[in-house]
Amino acid sequence: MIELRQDNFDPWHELNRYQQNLAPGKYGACCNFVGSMRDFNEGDVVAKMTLEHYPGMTEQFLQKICDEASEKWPLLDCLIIHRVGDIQPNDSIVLTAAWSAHRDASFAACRYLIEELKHRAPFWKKENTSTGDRWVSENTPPGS
Amino acid sequence: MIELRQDNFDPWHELNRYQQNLAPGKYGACCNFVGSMRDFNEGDVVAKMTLEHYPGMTEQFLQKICDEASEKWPLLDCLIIHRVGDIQPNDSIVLTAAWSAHRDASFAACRYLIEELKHRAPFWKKENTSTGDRWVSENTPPGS
Amino acid sequence: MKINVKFFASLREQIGQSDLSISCDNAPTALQVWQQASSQPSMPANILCAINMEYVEPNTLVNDGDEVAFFPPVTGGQQ
Amino acid sequence: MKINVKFFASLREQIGQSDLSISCDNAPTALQVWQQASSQPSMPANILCAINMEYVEPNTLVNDGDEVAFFPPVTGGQQ
Repeated sequence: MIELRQDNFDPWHELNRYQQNLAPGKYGACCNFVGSMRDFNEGDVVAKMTLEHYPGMTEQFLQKICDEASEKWPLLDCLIIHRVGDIQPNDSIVLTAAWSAHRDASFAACRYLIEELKHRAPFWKKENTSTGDRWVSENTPPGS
Repeated sequence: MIELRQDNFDPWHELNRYQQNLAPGKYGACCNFVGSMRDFNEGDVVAKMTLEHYPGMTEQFLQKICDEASEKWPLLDCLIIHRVGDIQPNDSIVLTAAWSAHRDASFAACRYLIEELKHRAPFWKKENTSTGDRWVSENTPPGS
Repeated sequence: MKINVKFFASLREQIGQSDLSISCDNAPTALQVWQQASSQPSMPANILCAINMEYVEPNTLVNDGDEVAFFPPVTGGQQ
Repeated sequence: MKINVKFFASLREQIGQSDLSISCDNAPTALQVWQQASSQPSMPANILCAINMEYVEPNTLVNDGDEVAFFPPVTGGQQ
Protein backbone atom coordinates (compact mmCIF):
# COMPACT_ATOMS: atom_id res chain seq x y z
CA MET A 1 0.00 0.00 0.00
CA ILE A 2 1.13 3.55 -0.59
CA GLU A 3 -0.06 6.71 1.14
CA LEU A 4 0.75 10.41 1.04
CA ARG A 5 0.19 12.37 4.24
CA GLN A 6 -0.32 16.07 4.86
CA ASP A 7 0.29 15.68 8.60
CA ASN A 8 3.06 14.20 10.70
CA PHE A 9 2.76 10.44 11.22
CA ASP A 10 4.16 7.99 13.76
CA PRO A 11 5.91 5.27 11.73
CA TRP A 12 5.74 2.74 14.57
CA HIS A 13 2.02 3.24 14.97
CA GLU A 14 1.57 2.85 11.21
CA LEU A 15 3.64 -0.35 11.12
CA ASN A 16 1.73 -1.81 14.03
CA ARG A 17 -1.60 -0.97 12.44
CA TYR A 18 -0.64 -2.19 8.98
CA GLN A 19 0.92 -5.41 10.17
CA GLN A 20 -2.31 -6.42 11.89
CA ASN A 21 -3.81 -6.97 8.44
CA LEU A 22 -1.12 -9.45 7.43
CA ALA A 23 -1.66 -13.19 7.90
CA PRO A 24 -0.14 -14.08 11.29
CA GLY A 25 2.63 -16.69 11.27
CA LYS A 26 3.34 -16.33 7.53
CA TYR A 27 5.96 -13.58 7.54
CA GLY A 28 9.23 -14.11 9.39
CA ALA A 29 10.96 -10.90 8.37
CA CYS A 30 10.13 -7.21 8.23
CA CYS A 31 12.75 -4.68 7.22
CA ASN A 32 11.74 -1.06 7.28
CA PHE A 33 13.33 2.34 6.91
CA VAL A 34 12.20 5.64 8.39
CA GLY A 35 13.57 8.92 7.11
CA SER A 36 12.96 11.89 9.36
CA MET A 37 13.75 15.57 9.22
CA ARG A 38 17.01 16.71 10.71
CA ASP A 39 17.39 20.23 12.05
CA PHE A 40 20.66 20.67 10.15
CA ASN A 41 21.74 20.16 6.53
CA GLU A 42 24.98 21.06 4.79
CA GLY A 43 26.13 22.99 7.83
CA ASP A 44 23.00 25.10 8.28
CA VAL A 45 20.25 25.01 10.84
CA VAL A 46 17.00 24.15 9.07
CA ALA A 47 13.89 25.49 10.77
CA LYS A 48 11.27 24.13 8.41
CA MET A 49 10.94 22.42 5.07
CA THR A 50 8.25 22.30 2.40
CA LEU A 51 7.89 19.18 0.31
CA GLU A 52 6.34 19.83 -3.09
CA HIS A 53 5.25 16.89 -5.23
CA TYR A 54 3.44 16.08 -8.46
CA PRO A 55 -0.03 14.94 -7.38
CA GLY A 56 -1.08 11.88 -9.33
CA MET A 57 2.34 11.02 -10.69
CA THR A 58 3.74 10.59 -7.18
CA GLU A 59 1.13 8.01 -6.18
CA GLN A 60 1.47 6.23 -9.52
CA PHE A 61 5.25 6.11 -9.20
CA LEU A 62 5.20 4.80 -5.61
CA GLN A 63 2.70 2.11 -6.56
CA LYS A 64 4.90 1.13 -9.50
CA ILE A 65 7.98 0.59 -7.31
CA CYS A 66 5.93 -1.49 -4.84
CA ASP A 67 4.77 -3.63 -7.77
CA GLU A 68 8.34 -3.93 -9.07
CA ALA A 69 9.64 -4.96 -5.64
CA SER A 70 6.93 -7.62 -5.39
CA GLU A 71 8.00 -9.01 -8.76
CA LYS A 72 11.69 -9.04 -7.89
CA TRP A 73 11.43 -10.66 -4.43
CA PRO A 74 9.02 -13.07 -2.71
CA LEU A 75 7.22 -10.50 -0.54
CA LEU A 76 4.08 -10.88 1.49
CA ASP A 77 3.45 -7.15 1.43
CA CYS A 78 5.06 -3.75 1.24
CA LEU A 79 4.17 -0.29 2.49
CA ILE A 80 5.25 3.25 1.64
CA ILE A 81 4.06 6.34 3.52
CA HIS A 82 5.40 9.75 2.51
CA ARG A 83 4.82 13.25 3.83
CA VAL A 84 4.07 16.24 1.64
CA GLY A 85 3.60 19.91 2.56
CA ASP A 86 5.16 21.73 5.51
CA ILE A 87 7.47 19.62 7.64
CA GLN A 88 9.07 20.41 11.01
CA PRO A 89 12.37 19.06 12.35
CA ASN A 90 11.99 15.56 13.81
CA ASP A 91 8.85 14.85 11.74
CA SER A 92 8.81 11.58 9.83
CA ILE A 93 9.21 12.14 6.10
CA VAL A 94 9.13 8.63 4.68
CA LEU A 95 8.52 5.04 5.72
CA THR A 96 9.28 2.06 3.48
CA ALA A 97 8.66 -1.48 4.71
CA ALA A 98 8.72 -4.99 3.23
CA TRP A 99 7.50 -8.28 4.74
CA SER A 100 8.72 -11.69 3.60
CA ALA A 101 9.34 -15.21 4.90
CA HIS A 102 13.13 -14.74 5.14
CA ARG A 103 15.31 -11.73 5.75
CA ASP A 104 17.19 -11.37 2.47
CA ALA A 105 14.07 -10.47 0.52
CA SER A 106 12.84 -7.97 3.11
CA PHE A 107 16.19 -6.14 3.26
CA ALA A 108 16.63 -6.05 -0.50
CA ALA A 109 13.08 -4.89 -1.14
CA CYS A 110 13.11 -2.22 1.57
CA ARG A 111 16.36 -0.84 0.16
CA TYR A 112 15.01 -0.95 -3.38
CA LEU A 113 11.90 1.00 -2.38
CA ILE A 114 13.79 3.79 -0.66
CA GLU A 115 16.46 4.09 -3.39
CA GLU A 116 13.95 4.17 -6.24
CA LEU A 117 11.86 6.66 -4.30
CA LYS A 118 14.82 8.92 -3.56
CA HIS A 119 16.22 8.79 -7.08
CA ARG A 120 13.05 9.05 -9.14
CA ALA A 121 9.90 9.99 -7.20
CA PRO A 122 8.72 13.53 -8.01
CA PHE A 123 9.36 15.26 -4.69
CA TRP A 124 11.19 18.57 -4.23
CA LYS A 125 12.41 20.00 -0.93
CA LYS A 126 12.58 23.65 -0.09
CA GLU A 127 14.42 24.37 3.13
CA ASN A 128 13.88 27.37 5.34
CA THR A 129 17.27 28.27 6.87
CA SER A 130 18.69 31.26 8.71
CA THR A 131 19.99 32.53 5.36
CA GLY A 132 16.63 32.23 3.61
CA ASP A 133 14.72 29.65 1.60
CA ARG A 134 16.54 27.31 -0.76
CA TRP A 135 15.60 24.46 -3.04
CA VAL A 136 17.65 21.41 -2.16
CA SER A 137 19.63 20.42 -5.24
CA GLU A 138 19.75 16.80 -6.09
CA ASN A 139 22.14 14.63 -4.11
CA THR A 140 21.29 11.39 -5.81
CA PRO A 141 20.59 12.13 -9.47
CA PRO A 142 18.27 9.82 -11.45
CA GLY A 143 20.07 7.10 -13.31
CA SER A 144 23.15 7.16 -11.08
CA MET B 1 21.25 -0.94 24.05
CA ILE B 2 20.68 -4.68 24.14
CA GLU B 3 17.95 -6.59 25.94
CA LEU B 4 16.84 -10.21 26.29
CA ARG B 5 13.14 -10.82 26.91
CA GLN B 6 11.29 -13.76 28.39
CA ASP B 7 7.92 -12.51 27.12
CA ASN B 8 6.60 -11.47 23.75
CA PHE B 9 7.35 -7.86 22.82
CA ASP B 10 5.83 -5.39 20.36
CA PRO B 11 8.74 -4.14 18.24
CA TRP B 12 6.89 -0.98 17.19
CA HIS B 13 6.16 -0.05 20.77
CA GLU B 14 9.81 -0.67 21.66
CA LEU B 15 11.07 1.46 18.78
CA ASN B 16 8.71 4.27 19.69
CA ARG B 17 9.76 4.13 23.34
CA TYR B 18 13.48 3.89 22.60
CA GLN B 19 13.51 6.63 19.98
CA GLN B 20 12.06 9.11 22.45
CA ASN B 21 15.42 9.05 24.24
CA LEU B 22 17.33 10.09 21.13
CA ALA B 23 18.10 13.74 20.44
CA PRO B 24 15.29 15.04 18.20
CA GLY B 25 16.32 16.44 14.83
CA LYS B 26 19.76 14.76 14.85
CA TYR B 27 18.99 11.42 13.20
CA GLY B 28 17.59 11.40 9.68
CA ALA B 29 17.55 7.64 9.17
CA CYS B 30 16.42 4.57 11.08
CA CYS B 31 16.67 1.14 9.51
CA ASN B 32 15.34 -1.75 11.55
CA PHE B 33 14.66 -5.43 11.13
CA VAL B 34 12.09 -7.56 12.95
CA GLY B 35 12.26 -11.35 12.83
CA SER B 36 9.12 -13.10 13.94
CA MET B 37 8.07 -16.72 14.33
CA ARG B 38 6.46 -18.38 11.35
CA ASP B 39 4.03 -21.25 11.83
CA PHE B 40 5.84 -23.33 9.19
CA ASN B 41 9.46 -24.32 8.59
CA GLU B 42 10.99 -26.73 6.08
CA GLY B 43 7.51 -27.93 5.11
CA ASP B 44 6.24 -28.65 8.62
CA VAL B 45 3.72 -26.87 10.79
CA VAL B 46 5.51 -25.55 13.86
CA ALA B 47 3.29 -25.18 16.91
CA LYS B 48 5.84 -23.79 19.34
CA MET B 49 9.54 -23.13 19.68
CA THR B 50 11.96 -22.93 22.58
CA LEU B 51 14.94 -20.65 22.33
CA GLU B 52 17.86 -21.73 24.50
CA HIS B 53 20.80 -19.39 24.98
CA TYR B 54 24.02 -19.01 26.96
CA PRO B 55 23.20 -16.51 29.72
CA GLY B 56 26.00 -14.00 30.10
CA MET B 57 27.74 -14.80 26.84
CA THR B 58 24.66 -13.81 24.84
CA GLU B 59 24.45 -10.35 26.36
CA GLN B 60 28.21 -9.84 26.04
CA PHE B 61 28.14 -10.91 22.39
CA LEU B 62 25.19 -8.66 21.48
CA GLN B 63 26.86 -5.69 23.18
CA LYS B 64 30.06 -6.44 21.27
CA ILE B 65 28.34 -6.34 17.86
CA CYS B 66 26.61 -3.05 18.79
CA ASP B 67 30.02 -1.63 19.70
CA GLU B 68 31.51 -2.94 16.46
CA ALA B 69 28.70 -1.42 14.38
CA SER B 70 29.21 1.94 16.10
CA GLU B 71 32.91 1.82 15.21
CA LYS B 72 32.27 0.86 11.58
CA TRP B 73 29.56 3.43 10.81
CA PRO B 74 28.62 6.92 12.09
CA LEU B 75 25.63 5.86 14.20
CA LEU B 76 23.69 7.86 16.72
CA ASP B 77 22.46 4.71 18.45
CA CYS B 78 21.59 1.08 17.98
CA LEU B 79 19.22 -1.34 19.65
CA ILE B 80 18.89 -5.12 19.82
CA ILE B 81 16.02 -6.92 21.57
CA HIS B 82 15.92 -10.72 21.49
CA ARG B 83 13.46 -13.26 22.89
CA VAL B 84 14.49 -16.35 24.83
CA GLY B 85 12.37 -19.21 26.23
CA ASP B 86 9.07 -20.47 24.85
CA ILE B 87 7.89 -18.71 21.69
CA GLN B 88 4.54 -18.94 19.89
CA PRO B 89 3.88 -18.42 16.17
CA ASN B 90 3.66 -14.73 15.25
CA ASP B 91 5.70 -13.69 18.33
CA SER B 92 8.56 -11.31 17.68
CA ILE B 93 11.93 -13.05 18.06
CA VAL B 94 14.43 -10.33 17.33
CA LEU B 95 14.63 -6.60 16.63
CA THR B 96 17.76 -4.85 15.39
CA ALA B 97 17.75 -1.11 14.73
CA ALA B 98 20.31 1.56 13.84
CA TRP B 99 19.92 5.34 13.78
CA SER B 100 22.19 7.65 11.79
CA ALA B 101 22.19 10.98 9.95
CA HIS B 102 22.00 9.37 6.49
CA ARG B 103 20.52 6.14 5.23
CA ASP B 104 23.59 4.20 4.08
CA ALA B 105 24.97 3.86 7.59
CA SER B 106 21.65 2.82 9.10
CA PHE B 107 21.05 0.12 6.47
CA ALA B 108 24.58 -1.25 6.67
CA ALA B 109 24.62 -1.30 10.47
CA CYS B 110 21.18 -2.88 10.80
CA ARG B 111 22.19 -5.62 8.37
CA TYR B 112 25.51 -6.13 10.16
CA LEU B 113 23.76 -6.52 13.52
CA ILE B 114 21.31 -9.15 12.31
CA GLU B 115 23.91 -11.12 10.32
CA GLU B 116 26.44 -11.21 13.16
CA LEU B 117 23.67 -12.14 15.57
CA LYS B 118 22.36 -14.94 13.34
CA HIS B 119 25.79 -16.37 12.54
CA ARG B 120 27.49 -16.15 15.92
CA ALA B 121 25.19 -15.34 18.86
CA PRO B 122 24.73 -18.37 21.16
CA PHE B 123 21.04 -19.13 20.55
CA TRP B 124 19.59 -22.57 19.76
CA LYS B 125 16.07 -23.26 18.52
CA LYS B 126 14.06 -26.34 19.34
CA GLU B 127 10.87 -26.64 17.30
CA ASN B 128 7.77 -28.48 18.36
CA THR B 129 6.21 -29.94 15.20
CA SER B 130 3.54 -32.53 14.48
CA THR B 131 6.32 -35.14 14.17
CA GLY B 132 7.91 -34.24 17.51
CA ASP B 133 10.58 -31.92 18.85
CA ARG B 134 13.67 -31.13 16.81
CA TRP B 135 16.72 -28.94 17.18
CA VAL B 136 17.03 -26.65 14.20
CA SER B 137 20.36 -27.35 12.55
CA GLU B 138 22.39 -24.39 11.46
CA ASN B 139 21.34 -22.67 8.24
CA THR B 140 23.99 -20.00 8.39
CA PRO B 141 27.12 -21.55 9.89
CA PRO B 142 29.61 -19.34 11.73
CA GLY B 143 32.40 -18.06 9.52
CA SER B 144 30.43 -18.39 6.30
CA MET C 1 -4.46 19.96 -30.68
CA LYS C 2 -4.41 21.06 -27.06
CA ILE C 3 -1.72 20.13 -24.55
CA ASN C 4 -1.65 20.71 -20.81
CA VAL C 5 1.72 21.76 -19.44
CA LYS C 6 2.97 21.75 -15.84
CA PHE C 7 6.09 23.13 -14.22
CA PHE C 8 7.21 22.19 -10.72
CA ALA C 9 9.42 23.42 -7.90
CA SER C 10 12.32 25.76 -8.82
CA LEU C 11 11.30 25.58 -12.48
CA ARG C 12 7.78 26.74 -11.62
CA GLU C 13 9.31 29.71 -9.80
CA GLN C 14 11.77 30.54 -12.64
CA ILE C 15 9.14 30.33 -15.36
CA GLY C 16 6.49 31.91 -13.22
CA GLN C 17 3.78 29.44 -14.21
CA SER C 18 2.59 26.16 -12.80
CA ASP C 19 -0.17 25.09 -15.20
CA LEU C 20 -0.89 26.23 -18.70
CA SER C 21 -2.49 25.02 -21.88
CA ILE C 22 -0.93 25.35 -25.33
CA SER C 23 -2.23 24.71 -28.84
CA CYS C 24 -0.25 23.06 -31.64
CA ASP C 25 -1.03 22.11 -35.20
CA ASN C 26 1.02 18.93 -35.45
CA ALA C 27 2.02 16.45 -32.75
CA PRO C 28 5.08 18.05 -31.13
CA THR C 29 7.88 16.42 -29.16
CA ALA C 30 8.16 17.10 -25.44
CA LEU C 31 11.10 19.39 -26.27
CA GLN C 32 8.92 21.43 -28.67
CA VAL C 33 6.29 21.70 -25.95
CA TRP C 34 9.02 22.97 -23.62
CA GLN C 35 10.12 25.59 -26.16
CA GLN C 36 6.60 26.85 -26.74
CA ALA C 37 5.50 26.81 -23.11
CA SER C 38 8.66 28.16 -21.48
CA SER C 39 9.72 30.53 -24.29
CA GLN C 40 13.22 29.11 -23.83
CA PRO C 41 14.84 27.60 -26.95
CA SER C 42 16.91 24.98 -25.15
CA MET C 43 16.04 22.73 -22.25
CA PRO C 44 18.74 22.37 -19.54
CA ALA C 45 20.15 18.82 -19.51
CA ASN C 46 19.06 18.11 -15.96
CA ILE C 47 15.37 18.90 -16.55
CA LEU C 48 13.07 15.87 -16.37
CA CYS C 49 10.00 15.38 -18.58
CA ALA C 50 6.90 13.29 -18.03
CA ILE C 51 3.97 12.69 -20.37
CA ASN C 52 0.79 11.65 -18.59
CA MET C 53 2.82 11.09 -15.42
CA GLU C 54 5.39 8.72 -16.96
CA TYR C 55 9.02 9.71 -17.44
CA VAL C 56 9.93 10.22 -21.11
CA GLU C 57 12.87 11.46 -23.17
CA PRO C 58 12.56 14.97 -24.67
CA ASN C 59 12.19 13.59 -28.20
CA THR C 60 9.00 11.65 -27.34
CA LEU C 61 5.91 12.68 -29.32
CA VAL C 62 3.00 14.24 -27.48
CA ASN C 63 -0.66 13.54 -28.34
CA ASP C 64 -3.75 15.69 -28.19
CA GLY C 65 -4.95 16.14 -24.60
CA ASP C 66 -1.72 14.88 -23.04
CA GLU C 67 -0.36 16.32 -19.82
CA VAL C 68 3.31 17.22 -20.20
CA ALA C 69 5.28 18.06 -17.06
CA PHE C 70 8.75 19.53 -16.65
CA PHE C 71 10.68 19.52 -13.41
CA PRO C 72 14.10 19.85 -11.86
CA PRO C 73 15.99 16.85 -10.50
CA VAL C 74 14.15 15.28 -7.58
CA THR C 75 15.66 15.81 -4.14
CA GLY C 76 16.52 12.42 -2.87
CA GLY C 77 18.68 13.37 0.02
CA GLN C 78 22.12 12.07 0.78
CA GLN C 79 22.64 8.36 1.02
CA MET D 1 43.17 -26.49 39.12
CA LYS D 2 39.41 -26.41 38.82
CA ILE D 3 37.51 -25.74 35.60
CA ASN D 4 33.79 -25.14 35.11
CA VAL D 5 32.32 -26.81 32.04
CA LYS D 6 29.01 -26.14 30.29
CA PHE D 7 27.18 -27.93 27.50
CA PHE D 8 24.27 -26.40 25.62
CA ALA D 9 21.32 -27.41 23.46
CA SER D 10 21.55 -30.75 21.59
CA LEU D 11 25.00 -31.33 23.07
CA ARG D 12 23.62 -30.93 26.58
CA GLU D 13 21.00 -33.57 25.75
CA GLN D 14 23.50 -35.98 24.16
CA ILE D 15 26.00 -35.75 26.99
CA GLY D 16 23.30 -35.62 29.63
CA GLN D 17 24.92 -32.80 31.58
CA SER D 18 24.65 -29.03 31.48
CA ASP D 19 27.12 -27.85 34.15
CA LEU D 20 30.00 -29.70 35.72
CA SER D 21 33.32 -29.02 37.37
CA ILE D 22 36.52 -30.88 36.55
CA SER D 23 39.96 -30.93 38.15
CA CYS D 24 43.26 -30.97 36.23
CA ASP D 25 46.90 -30.95 37.30
CA ASN D 26 48.29 -28.86 34.45
CA ALA D 27 46.65 -26.17 32.31
CA PRO D 28 44.74 -28.13 29.66
CA THR D 29 43.59 -27.03 26.22
CA ALA D 30 39.88 -26.61 25.56
CA LEU D 31 40.04 -29.89 23.63
CA GLN D 32 41.48 -31.70 26.66
CA VAL D 33 38.70 -30.22 28.79
CA TRP D 34 36.22 -31.59 26.24
CA GLN D 35 37.80 -35.06 26.39
CA GLN D 36 37.73 -35.19 30.16
CA ALA D 37 34.27 -33.68 30.60
CA SER D 38 32.45 -35.45 27.77
CA SER D 39 34.34 -38.77 27.94
CA GLN D 40 34.57 -38.55 24.14
CA PRO D 41 38.08 -38.67 22.67
CA SER D 42 37.41 -36.50 19.65
CA MET D 43 35.38 -33.33 19.32
CA PRO D 44 33.10 -33.10 16.25
CA ALA D 45 34.33 -30.40 13.86
CA ASN D 46 31.18 -28.32 14.10
CA ILE D 47 31.28 -27.98 17.90
CA LEU D 48 32.02 -24.44 19.11
CA CYS D 49 34.10 -23.65 22.22
CA ALA D 50 34.12 -20.56 24.41
CA ILE D 51 36.37 -19.74 27.36
CA ASN D 52 34.89 -17.20 29.74
CA MET D 53 32.20 -16.44 27.15
CA GLU D 54 34.58 -15.64 24.29
CA TYR D 55 34.87 -17.90 21.25
CA VAL D 56 38.22 -19.78 21.13
CA GLU D 57 39.89 -22.49 19.06
CA PRO D 58 40.09 -25.96 20.66
CA ASN D 59 43.86 -25.68 21.16
CA THR D 60 43.53 -22.62 23.43
CA LEU D 61 44.89 -23.08 26.97
CA VAL D 62 42.49 -22.95 29.88
CA ASN D 63 43.34 -21.36 33.24
CA ASP D 64 42.32 -22.19 36.76
CA GLY D 65 38.75 -21.09 37.46
CA ASP D 66 37.85 -20.59 33.78
CA GLU D 67 34.40 -21.38 32.42
CA VAL D 68 34.65 -23.53 29.30
CA ALA D 69 31.52 -23.97 27.20
CA PHE D 70 30.82 -26.34 24.32
CA PHE D 71 27.88 -26.01 21.99
CA PRO D 72 26.49 -26.99 18.63
CA PRO D 73 26.31 -24.51 15.72
CA VAL D 74 24.00 -21.64 16.51
CA THR D 75 20.66 -21.58 14.72
CA GLY D 76 20.64 -18.45 12.69
CA GLY D 77 17.69 -19.14 10.46
CA GLN D 78 17.60 -18.92 6.69
CA GLN D 79 18.67 -15.72 5.09
